[in-house]
Amino acid sequence: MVPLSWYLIFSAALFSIGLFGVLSRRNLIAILLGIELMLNSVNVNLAAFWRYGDVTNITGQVFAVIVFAVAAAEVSVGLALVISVYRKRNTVIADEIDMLKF
Amino acid sequence: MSSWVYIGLFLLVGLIIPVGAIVAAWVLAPKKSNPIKQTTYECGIETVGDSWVQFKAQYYIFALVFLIFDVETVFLFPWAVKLNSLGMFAVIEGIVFILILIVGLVYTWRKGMLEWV
Amino acid sequence: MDFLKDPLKVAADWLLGIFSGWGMPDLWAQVLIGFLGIFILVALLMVLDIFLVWIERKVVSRFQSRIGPNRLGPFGLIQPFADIIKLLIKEDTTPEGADRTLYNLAPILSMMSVLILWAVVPLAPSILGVDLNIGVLYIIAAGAIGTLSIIMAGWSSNNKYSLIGAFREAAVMLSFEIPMLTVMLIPTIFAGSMGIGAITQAQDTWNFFLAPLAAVIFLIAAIAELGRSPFDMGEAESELVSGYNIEYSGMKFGMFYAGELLHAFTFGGFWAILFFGGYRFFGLEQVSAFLAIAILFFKAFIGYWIIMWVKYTLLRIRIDHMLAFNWKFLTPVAFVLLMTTALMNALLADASNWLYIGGMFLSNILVAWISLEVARSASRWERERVEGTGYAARRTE
Amino acid sequence: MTVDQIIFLVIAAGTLIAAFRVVTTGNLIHAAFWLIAALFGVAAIFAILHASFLAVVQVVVYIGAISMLFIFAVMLTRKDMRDQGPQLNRNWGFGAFLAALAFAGLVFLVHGWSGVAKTASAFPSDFDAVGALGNALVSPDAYVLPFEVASVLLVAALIGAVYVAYNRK
Amino acid sequence: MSTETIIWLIPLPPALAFFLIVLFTNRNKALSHTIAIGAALLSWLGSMIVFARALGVERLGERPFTSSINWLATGDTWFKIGVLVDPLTALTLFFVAWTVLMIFIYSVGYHNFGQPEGDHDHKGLPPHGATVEEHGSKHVVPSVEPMYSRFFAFIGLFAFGMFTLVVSDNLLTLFVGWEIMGLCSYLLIGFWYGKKSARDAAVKAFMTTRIGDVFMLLGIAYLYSVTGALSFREIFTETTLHTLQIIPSGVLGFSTAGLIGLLLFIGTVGKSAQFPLHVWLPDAMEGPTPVSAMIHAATMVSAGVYTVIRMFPLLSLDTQTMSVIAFIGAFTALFAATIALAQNDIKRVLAYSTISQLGFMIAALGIGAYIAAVFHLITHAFFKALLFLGSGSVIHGMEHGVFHTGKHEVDPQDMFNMGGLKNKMPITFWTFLIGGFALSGFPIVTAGFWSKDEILADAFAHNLPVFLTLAVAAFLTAFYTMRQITLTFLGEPRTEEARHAHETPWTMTIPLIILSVFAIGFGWIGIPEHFPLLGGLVPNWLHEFVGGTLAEHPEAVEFSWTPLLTSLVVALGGLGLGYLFYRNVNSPAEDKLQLGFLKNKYYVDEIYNAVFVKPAIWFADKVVYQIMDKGFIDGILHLFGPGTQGIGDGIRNYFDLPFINRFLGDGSANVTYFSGEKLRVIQTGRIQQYLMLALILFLAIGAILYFFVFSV
Repeated sequence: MVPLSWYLIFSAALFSIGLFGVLSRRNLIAILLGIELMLNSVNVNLAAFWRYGDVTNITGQVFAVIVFAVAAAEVSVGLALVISVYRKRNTVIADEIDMLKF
Repeated sequence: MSSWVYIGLFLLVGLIIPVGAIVAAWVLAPKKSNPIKQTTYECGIETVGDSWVQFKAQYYIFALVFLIFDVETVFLFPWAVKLNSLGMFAVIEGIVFILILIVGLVYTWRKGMLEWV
Repeated sequence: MDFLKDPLKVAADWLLGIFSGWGMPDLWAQVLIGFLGIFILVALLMVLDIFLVWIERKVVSRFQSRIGPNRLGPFGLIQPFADIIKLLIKEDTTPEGADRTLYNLAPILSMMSVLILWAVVPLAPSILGVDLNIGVLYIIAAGAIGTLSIIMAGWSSNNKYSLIGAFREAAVMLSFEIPMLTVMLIPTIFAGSMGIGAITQAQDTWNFFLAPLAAVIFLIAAIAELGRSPFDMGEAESELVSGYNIEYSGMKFGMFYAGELLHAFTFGGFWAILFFGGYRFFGLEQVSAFLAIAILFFKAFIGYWIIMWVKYTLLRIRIDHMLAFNWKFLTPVAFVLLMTTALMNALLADASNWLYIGGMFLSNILVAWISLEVARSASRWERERVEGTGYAARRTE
Repeated sequence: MTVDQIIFLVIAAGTLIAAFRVVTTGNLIHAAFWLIAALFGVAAIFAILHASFLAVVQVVVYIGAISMLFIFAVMLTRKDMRDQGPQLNRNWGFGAFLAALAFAGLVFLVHGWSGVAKTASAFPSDFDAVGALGNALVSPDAYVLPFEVASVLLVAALIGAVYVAYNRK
Repeated sequence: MSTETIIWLIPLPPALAFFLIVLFTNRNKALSHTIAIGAALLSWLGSMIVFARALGVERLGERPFTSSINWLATGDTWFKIGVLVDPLTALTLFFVAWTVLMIFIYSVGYHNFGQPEGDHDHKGLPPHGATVEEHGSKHVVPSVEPMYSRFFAFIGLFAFGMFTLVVSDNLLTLFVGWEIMGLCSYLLIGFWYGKKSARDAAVKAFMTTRIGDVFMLLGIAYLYSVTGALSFREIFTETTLHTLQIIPSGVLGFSTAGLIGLLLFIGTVGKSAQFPLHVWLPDAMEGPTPVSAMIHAATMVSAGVYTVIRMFPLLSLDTQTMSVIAFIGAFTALFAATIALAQNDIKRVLAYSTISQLGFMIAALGIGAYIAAVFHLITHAFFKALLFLGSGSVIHGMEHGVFHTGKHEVDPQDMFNMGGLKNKMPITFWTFLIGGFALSGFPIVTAGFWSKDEILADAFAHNLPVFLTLAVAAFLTAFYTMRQITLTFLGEPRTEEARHAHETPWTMTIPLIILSVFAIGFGWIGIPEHFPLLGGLVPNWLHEFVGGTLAEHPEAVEFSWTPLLTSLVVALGGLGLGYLFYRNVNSPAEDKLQLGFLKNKYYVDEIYNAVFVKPAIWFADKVVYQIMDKGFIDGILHLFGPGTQGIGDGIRNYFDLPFINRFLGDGSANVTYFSGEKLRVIQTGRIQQYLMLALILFLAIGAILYFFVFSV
């Protein structure tokens, strides 16, 4: 039997790799890829807690399914914004999109 | 033993057989390559420019609509499984769920965003 | 007699006995047996695939008033084997600038996506395959890998035609997955389970009689999913030459080709399983597992024949028409049908069996008729608007 | 070490390597394909956890739809994929430090948590996870509201994203 | 359908209407208003059914209609949301449904539906009128509002917020409805966003009410942290209330109940425009004339009072809080009434009168007169709605005159431009007169008399200073109301425009007539039993019905002649004096009450500007922007950036340039400018760096909490 802590450490590692991607990639799409990894690590946690808790209590899976919906919404809007930005400014490099400072 | 082990085995076999076939061909087939053979096939005409051309936004929009409805059906499958035992209330809930999404479809349709050209 | 009834169990027990005799741990023996069984099944499928090539060629010839392969062996039966030898010894070129890893991975994934579908196919009452309780979604998941392989092939070939072909194909496959998923919910509702085995077993009445419209929509979506004519956007010989597999040759092309044929046959099988009772035929399936398999394959061949019939009869549709047909007609109809079915299912829950079947059948016919009428008047409106005649033109002036 | 532990470690290692390639590889399309590999690994983890539904949904939604969306989006923003400039920004070293710190913190929390010693319980004989999920999603005293709100969220995302991405001439 | 189902469904149609209009029918004006009015009608129907069924239940207060569902999983328990209809809710639903429906219908006429599109109308500006040719001559007619559909979408959303607030059984959904209305208020005040005054007013209203909302949210959070519940039925149990009463809060000697009550009350002060957060309401008159004004008079501001009434069991636990409430209410009543005396804008007079009347209700609650407050809330909603719609009708008629003469500089809202409208607009006049008399408390026949009399009677019995203040305020109310009526309707027309004013279409007059019926008739449900002659003819139904909401049935106040005579004298005296004073006044110069400090609303706006706004701008500019943003945050980001150009430039800007430049004798201004300019370009706007900073802080706070706070 795989111990619960392995799952948690695995998901922590996945989360940290995603976090690194979000913090360090220049390309906006790559940043979104990192976010996907982070969301997945959350789902791993939810599924693991479901399996190692009371399996008849399905809450963990419900949450995971809702995370799927949130991820879908997030990625669709995020990529749409990237495409829109690309169309207006002809770049998807995060550093070059710095209108926030004005 | 979990039935997923069999799925795993299936994946394995499903990989082995095509790989085996391709490796067999690789072993048997002659290898006399030259630059002309390796050019990109474009009906005999020299390729101009980069192959990885930019695509139109419409592809993205269809993929987007697909994604949303895909996730929706994911929600609907557990609903459908339990439909017989849950009665009228669950049916109404599902219908409301679908109707809300159809509103989105109708909106994109009415705004002319489902047109290919 | 047991062997006829349940050959798998007999064979497995026999092998288990042998392996245990060799002193192998029980777990390992079971895994090994599973592996062997799967390997044999997949190998048989590949043989079937070879004959599918022959069938396809024969059938298309008859449709086109030709004879087809007739030289090698009786009725040209040896022809496909000759094809294989040719594919094996043909030189395999890789275009320059190709993304080699993905280029080689794509045909493998394409074949794999078809083969793993058979994991969940219930061949006989005693051979339910892997009876996952989420079988219906598993079909879609395998289809996702197929789409992926096409994108991979198109992208890695470094060729404009293949890239455009792959993206069009992907757009079509994605789009038609929605009505397909939606109508797959309908057998799920009837069976109360997503397991393919459970769906087969629940069909005391074939689902076709409960949901004829769903069966039709499933077939249309399946043809689009297969990328066969009239939805063969990915290949589109006349404009994209051969689409996503343009740069492939030799066995790699063979994988795409064989994968497509087996895919078509497999979907014929799923059509039979979801809507025509799978291996069930008036209790005959209980006699022998072999008979059940024969029944399933017979039904699958009928489905496959219809897919071929459509392919060689209809012309390719333009991509904008195809997508418009999906999003503006098929998807809404599928959703309306799903809602109607769910509602009727709840309303007729306590009704007698015949009333239930009749109500379901009639509601399907009604939905089909109304949606066709709506589509007809909408297209008339559109035509009159374009041509400048009739009420629509006067209204928009 | 038992067999399933070895299987888990192999899958986890593969997933993490794929995830690492996602955030480091230069070619965005490759990053997207590596993401698919990582997501497939996560699906396998779900399968090990006996969460069949999540495993299949992971493949259907993430590999079938979300990664397609990514690939399409990359194709729509072509210029930068050929742009082989640095793929990491100037602060990447600090980003890596922070990510490592976050990982250390999470591991520390896991280490200090008493519940980590829990073991998985056996499934009840007639347990149907998908059915239970269906019950939970539509029962009035459970998650019916999130269920309906999810559809509203999806519609909002659909309308918003299509509106933003649509190219008005 | 069961009553509970209907209650759940009441708020829904307007919300659906909002989405339908915004998403689909934006182009089609007729369809938009049909959907909106249809939705309002459905809600109205639902409310009436619920109200009728509520009447049929004996002792509804003890057995209200309730229904709740699980909403949020909080660990193993669920946070529930639900609906509740007790007598208070039933009555509130009644008047809200009526007034909302009336606004919807009225808006059709007010926004000139059916008129042609304007010649130069722009979105975001009031319509300027359209030129049409008729009988061979060109003339200008009112043109239809360019953003007609949007208006109906907004008021649909508004109605959703109001209904949600009224039917909710817990503070959280109440707060959700409250905030939705805040948003709609902002959108509607700034509806004509092309006008700077409208934009400013919208921002002002939003920011001012936000101050109250923050405190209210704090109160809700505090309440939840103490009791673990937000549902009214759970909070108002004896044990919970007792717990709240005995635990001291540690702030100024308030009990927990008192402090929570006070925080919630501050929310009401913002929403119901009580002193000192009243400043937004008069400015809110920048919205489309009668409608948004009417929202800010009859329904939305009532929501604030409704909340206080709803929380009365909690508030009444602490006498200190009650005194604060009574003081603020009474003071506002008098304060606003005096300002109203000197206003010339027909809508501003009503705006201040609204503030004043809301003060009456708050004061009544503060002295414990629960039923009187509810009574006045309802009657006020009806007659104030009537007055506002009437004033809108007057303005509309005046605009007609302006179009006729073509002199656009004439202000159609200035009462000194009117006069003699009685004959031009008879329906408007009579209904306005009824509303005005109800507001003044004209004896016996009007609803306002009964409710105001009850407040005065209660005040007399419990708190004499409040009684005196309110009496003076009531006198002033009658006085300025009569001033308004006299200036607007009586006498001779003072301008050409007034001479050509016109009665408004039926969509506007029908609501006026319906509301005037309520403005008269609604008082009869609450005639005190010991009232001379009339008492006992009609049983005091309201007292029985509303009183049932509270656990302890409040005792009716013993009858006394003093408050009755007072209210008779102040009402009749005010009206009479108002008529006598303004009978012959024709211009602002002749008006002796145009005192500087009244005209300028006691300079409250100016004081706020000097005390809050200017320092805030200074702080934002000098401290936050210059030091925090540029110096501190950028500095941190700067330091962490790996040693590249960033650090090099930073060192150059922070050390080299200042030192060397100063050393060389360059001006320090030059240095500041140059370094600021450099910093601005190099180091902001990178979203990932902000994220890093957020993460650093998160990790730091997490570590501190883990090691120092929770480990103890």
